[in-house]
Amino acid sequence: MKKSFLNRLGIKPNIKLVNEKSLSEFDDKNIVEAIVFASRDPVHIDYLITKVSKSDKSYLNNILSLLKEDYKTRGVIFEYNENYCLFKTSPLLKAALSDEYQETRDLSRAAKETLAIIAYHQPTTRSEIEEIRGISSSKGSLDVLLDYHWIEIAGKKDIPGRPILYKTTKKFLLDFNLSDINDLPNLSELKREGLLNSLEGK
Amino acid sequence: MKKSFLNRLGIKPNIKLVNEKSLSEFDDKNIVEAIVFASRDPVHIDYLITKVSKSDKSYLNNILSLLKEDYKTRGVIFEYNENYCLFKTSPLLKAALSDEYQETRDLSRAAKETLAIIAYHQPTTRSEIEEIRGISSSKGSLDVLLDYHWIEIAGKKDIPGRPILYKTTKKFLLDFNLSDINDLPNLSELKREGLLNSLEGK
Amino acid sequence: MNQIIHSVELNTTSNLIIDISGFEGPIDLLLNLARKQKVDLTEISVFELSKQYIHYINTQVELKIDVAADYLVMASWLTYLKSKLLLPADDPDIEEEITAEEMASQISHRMRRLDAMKNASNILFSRPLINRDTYLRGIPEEFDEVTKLIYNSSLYDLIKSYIEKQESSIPTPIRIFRLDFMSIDSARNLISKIYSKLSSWINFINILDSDIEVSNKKSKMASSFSAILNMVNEKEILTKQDTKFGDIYIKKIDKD
Repeated sequence: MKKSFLNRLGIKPNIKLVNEKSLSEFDDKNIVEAIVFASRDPVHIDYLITKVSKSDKSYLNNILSLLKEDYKTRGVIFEYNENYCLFKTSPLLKAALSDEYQETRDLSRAAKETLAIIAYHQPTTRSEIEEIRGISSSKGSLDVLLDYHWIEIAGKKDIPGRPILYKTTKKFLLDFNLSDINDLPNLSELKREGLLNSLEGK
Repeated sequence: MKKSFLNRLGIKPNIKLVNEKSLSEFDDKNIVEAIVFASRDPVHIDYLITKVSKSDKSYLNNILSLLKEDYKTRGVIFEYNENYCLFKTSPLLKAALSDEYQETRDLSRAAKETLAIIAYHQPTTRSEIEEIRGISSSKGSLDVLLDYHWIEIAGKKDIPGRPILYKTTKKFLLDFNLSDINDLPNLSELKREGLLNSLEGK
Repeated sequence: MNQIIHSVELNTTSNLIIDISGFEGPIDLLLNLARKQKVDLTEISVFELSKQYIHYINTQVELKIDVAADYLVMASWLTYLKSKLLLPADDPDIEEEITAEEMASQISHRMRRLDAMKNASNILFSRPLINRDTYLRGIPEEFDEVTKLIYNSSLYDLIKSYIEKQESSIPTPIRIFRLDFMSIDSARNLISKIYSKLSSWINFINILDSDIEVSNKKSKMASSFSAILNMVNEKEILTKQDTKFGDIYIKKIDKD
């Protein structure tokens, strides 16, 4: 196998002894690489010593450090200590390797109403939203909308109890294709467009 | 089963994959390397495209060929076809690794021939196999091949007696390094010579 | 003849060998015989081959009966073929099922087909095989998975839900207001707080201002007055009123 490698690499076998040594090291490095790759567990150094051409710890250590160097800037890194060695994916790629999934959902009715009320009445407080919705629990919806960065806290209202004020965000404008909050159509405009007919007569 | 695992195999779970795109070709190569290296099963090209900075097949192919080149003379090699890519140990190191990892026992000649007959004639029945082999007992070989997950049952043939049909598996393609069943050696030549037709009807 | 047979490489390692001679069925045997005759199977002499086959079967005295059937069927079929090939062309008046040439080409086709599959099998198994010649990653790794929720409500949905809310005549929610009155207990607490200041006569009206939580003055006055009467009864407080409907003064009773 060594001969065929030589030929394929175009190296003339008749060179110095140093190259002869580096050739076997090259083979041993490949063997160590393959064994560590295919092994179902981290591979013990003692085992690798039995697999290389010289049963010598410092010889093996040299191979291990060469391998570590080879994989230094790759997507996979080679690690070893006094006992074991293994391959693992580079920690630098952790974020890039994780998979992101997108799940599309409809906003709940409560959240939709809450968001609409904030959009039209901003800045507004939770109790004002509850008064319009006629329901005394809007906390869940507010949390969802805050999480999603469609609304944000806009200070506190200057009345006794100083309740939190909410307003819509830039992300809200962006996601709903509005250049400005004043672009939000009002009721009469919508009716003029012939929209919301299903609501007539209510 | 994890969604990302399915995706890597090229199976799309019913949730959208929206991976953040990476920065450059260098990063992309590292990312592809890490993903394929981390996986025991071949990784589907469609999944890798979601991970690189350009959703472009020829861009990815370029990365794949760079990786193949990088690993050309190493102990571990990189292989890819139109659908999948994977890392595996270099077949040149067979001797150094076989004593520790060999799982594939030597099959009988009968089993090997039976596998070839199924591969080239699939889906096919036991009696068709026996007809080609000219011998009336192939049961043992089928059991061995089913155990190896190289063949599987592919329903029943729509003729009297409804005999079981056999075909080769994905594992067969993987283990024999075939990109798909049309990649079988000499397939078109054998077809042209009429050697893949059953004698029935002659 | 025997020389030919003995030169055939025998396979005794496989457990699926049917015959002691190492052939896997009649066509396998024919193939082996044919290889001694000619390299190209398309140019094989079926007649010569049949002769050899029948001769070989006749020499196999130890042929096991359970495995013999396939070989014997082939032998009789080849005997029939041989005799047909020997005889001159049949009387065209007699309708033959199959001609000798067709039979010969059929057996040659079957041999070629098995030969092709044997070759294919050799080629397949000479490829680098996973877990025999080459190995896959031993320790696969898993990556993180993040699921991002996307809410896909449109502006129209939003406005519609708002207007539905505005238009529909939802009854205003019932609000329970805090009742604006002072209980006798709280009036008494109030007086107890200022009790130490009552060492001289103080106008009853003045103590009412010390509570700001309740704005209902009538309630305050009534409850405080009742509390004072209780305290008078308990000999804690003295009261006096100089004229009818005049101011009421209160003072604590010194207990020593």
